[in-house]
Amino acid sequence: MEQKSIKLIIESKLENVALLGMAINKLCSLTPLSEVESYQVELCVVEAVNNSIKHAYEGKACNEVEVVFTLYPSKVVVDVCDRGKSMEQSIFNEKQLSALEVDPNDIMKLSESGRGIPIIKEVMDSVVYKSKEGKNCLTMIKRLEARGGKDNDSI
Amino acid sequence: MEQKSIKLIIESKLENVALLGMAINKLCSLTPLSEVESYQVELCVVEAVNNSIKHAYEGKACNEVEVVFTLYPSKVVVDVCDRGKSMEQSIFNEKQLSALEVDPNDIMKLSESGRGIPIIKEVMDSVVYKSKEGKNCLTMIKRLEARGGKDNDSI
Amino acid sequence: MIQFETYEKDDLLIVKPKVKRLDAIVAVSFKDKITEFINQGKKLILLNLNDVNFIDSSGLGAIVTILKRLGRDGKLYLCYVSEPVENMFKLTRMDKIFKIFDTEEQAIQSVK
Amino acid sequence: MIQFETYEKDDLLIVKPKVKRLDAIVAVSFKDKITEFINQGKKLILLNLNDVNFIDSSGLGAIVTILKRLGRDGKLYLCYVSEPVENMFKLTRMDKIFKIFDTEEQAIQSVK
Ligand SMILES: Nc1ncnc2c1ncn2[C@@H]1O[C@H](COP(=O)(O)OP(=O)(O)O)[C@@H](O)[C@H]1O
Ligand SMILES: Nc1ncnc2c1ncn2[C@@H]1O[C@H](COP(=O)(O)OP(=O)(O)O)[C@@H](O)[C@H]1O
Repeated sequence: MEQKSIKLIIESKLENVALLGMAINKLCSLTPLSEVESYQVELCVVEAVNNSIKHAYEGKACNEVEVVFTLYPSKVVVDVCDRGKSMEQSIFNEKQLSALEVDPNDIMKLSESGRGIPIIKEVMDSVVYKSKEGKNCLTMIKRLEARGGKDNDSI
Repeated sequence: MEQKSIKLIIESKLENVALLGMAINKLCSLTPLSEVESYQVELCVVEAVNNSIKHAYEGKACNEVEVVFTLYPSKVVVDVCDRGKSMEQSIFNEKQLSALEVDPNDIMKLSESGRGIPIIKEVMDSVVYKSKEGKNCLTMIKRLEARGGKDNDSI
Repeated sequence: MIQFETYEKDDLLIVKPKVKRLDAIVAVSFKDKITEFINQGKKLILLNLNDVNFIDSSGLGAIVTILKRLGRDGKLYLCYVSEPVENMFKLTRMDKIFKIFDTEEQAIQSVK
Repeated sequence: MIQFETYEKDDLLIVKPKVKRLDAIVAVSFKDKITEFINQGKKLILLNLNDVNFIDSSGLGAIVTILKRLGRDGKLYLCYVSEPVENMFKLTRMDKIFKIFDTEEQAIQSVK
């Protein structure tokens, strides 16, 4: 099977994010992913796009967020790209799954934000952030076969 | 309500058309359109995109077909654009709903093609084709309110 | 390209395309494959569209081609037509042309 | 912005957000509105998530804010949590934090 690909572009407004999320969710129905897994992929894309709008573009409209969804026989690759302020690689690296841990006995310590990147790292099999020539891309890979373990495969 | 908009781009290969169609179908679930009506909108987009690939780009890959889906409170507007050979306005105008009529008593006369544009004209409330500076756009409007009659409203 | 399930019941050839979308990408191989059956002498064909949930004008055109290749002494029947596909047949007036049955059994009974 | 259905049952305030997506676009008005209820003295809140089929980290963050504003003598319950939303709570370990009931009735019974 050849790869199939579609690019989705929105203006950097939160109003448009649901359109992207729903389109991505539906595209996942072309894969063997389950309904909950498709929701998880949608969630990761929404988190990444929200981050581009809130952090890279600091909430300003009139900029573009670009999402490329590519379907291979054994994986789905989603790139979320912006041309705003890039994220420091150290922030990206520091955000580990441990950020999702909670202490049920001390709810006052629960964090009210900061779960976006950890969620993406938890759901996806590989996540890479790169900035080049003013374009920042978060590349997320979800494997469709041999999905037992996580790995750090490059694309 | 503000308008919401998303742009979807594929390379001019028939393999990618289903991705576009499914995304458009799902986006229609944000509107009051019924399931069958959403399917009809998907169908029109698929017909228009197939035409861009087959006719405007003469089946050649490596070109882009761009679809913009915009949701207003009272209508959905979908633009399908290419930068290939433009369609003569007379061909577009000649393709009337009558092309869909059939004679059940003479199946040998049934046409094997030529239903794309007539279907679009039948389903949509307004259809306009324009070429400008090398970019060809088919603009289709489906009304969401007062959908009793067809009209020729401009956008 | 396109996969089929086929089986025969007396003179009737039942063909079930294993695709969700009967569209431009499969239309040609779809009509070529069924033309082979016609060339082998099949005259009665039942298309089981159970798996198909989308059809565009290319897919419809392929069915029309098959209908015409079957000619005047052949017959084409359809069954398990989903709501969107049925709606597409109505849009294109094909509901006046194709004989559509709810189920495979009903088609088989009526052809007997 | 965000619409709610609310009603009280003894000391329990039942709040049903009328949105399909509890996401970044509604998160602020969502927590502001419920904070108003808390400021009015409500201590027991049941969130009926029946209409919600998607929640992102902003929506989740808003619920955490509400939980913290309720403080140690308040309580937050959830009910009618759809499968994807429940999965999101698991991903973020919130299933260990929120008390989730299947139905509104069960929540009401248990709070009595
Ligand atoms: N696309 C981005 N561009 C710039 N900075 C980002 C981007 N995504 C994330 N960041 C930075 O990383 C931090 C953590 O992001 P995240 O885990 O999604 O949580 P949150 O967005 O809730 O803060 C953000 O607060 C921001 O400083
Ligand atoms: N996007 C387009 N660019 C150029 N020519 C087009 C385009 N769309 C349609 N046409 C012309 O109009 C004709 C009718 O199109 P249509 O009604 O979709 O039927 P079909 O594609 O089956 O021929 C085509 O055969 C082609 O000559």
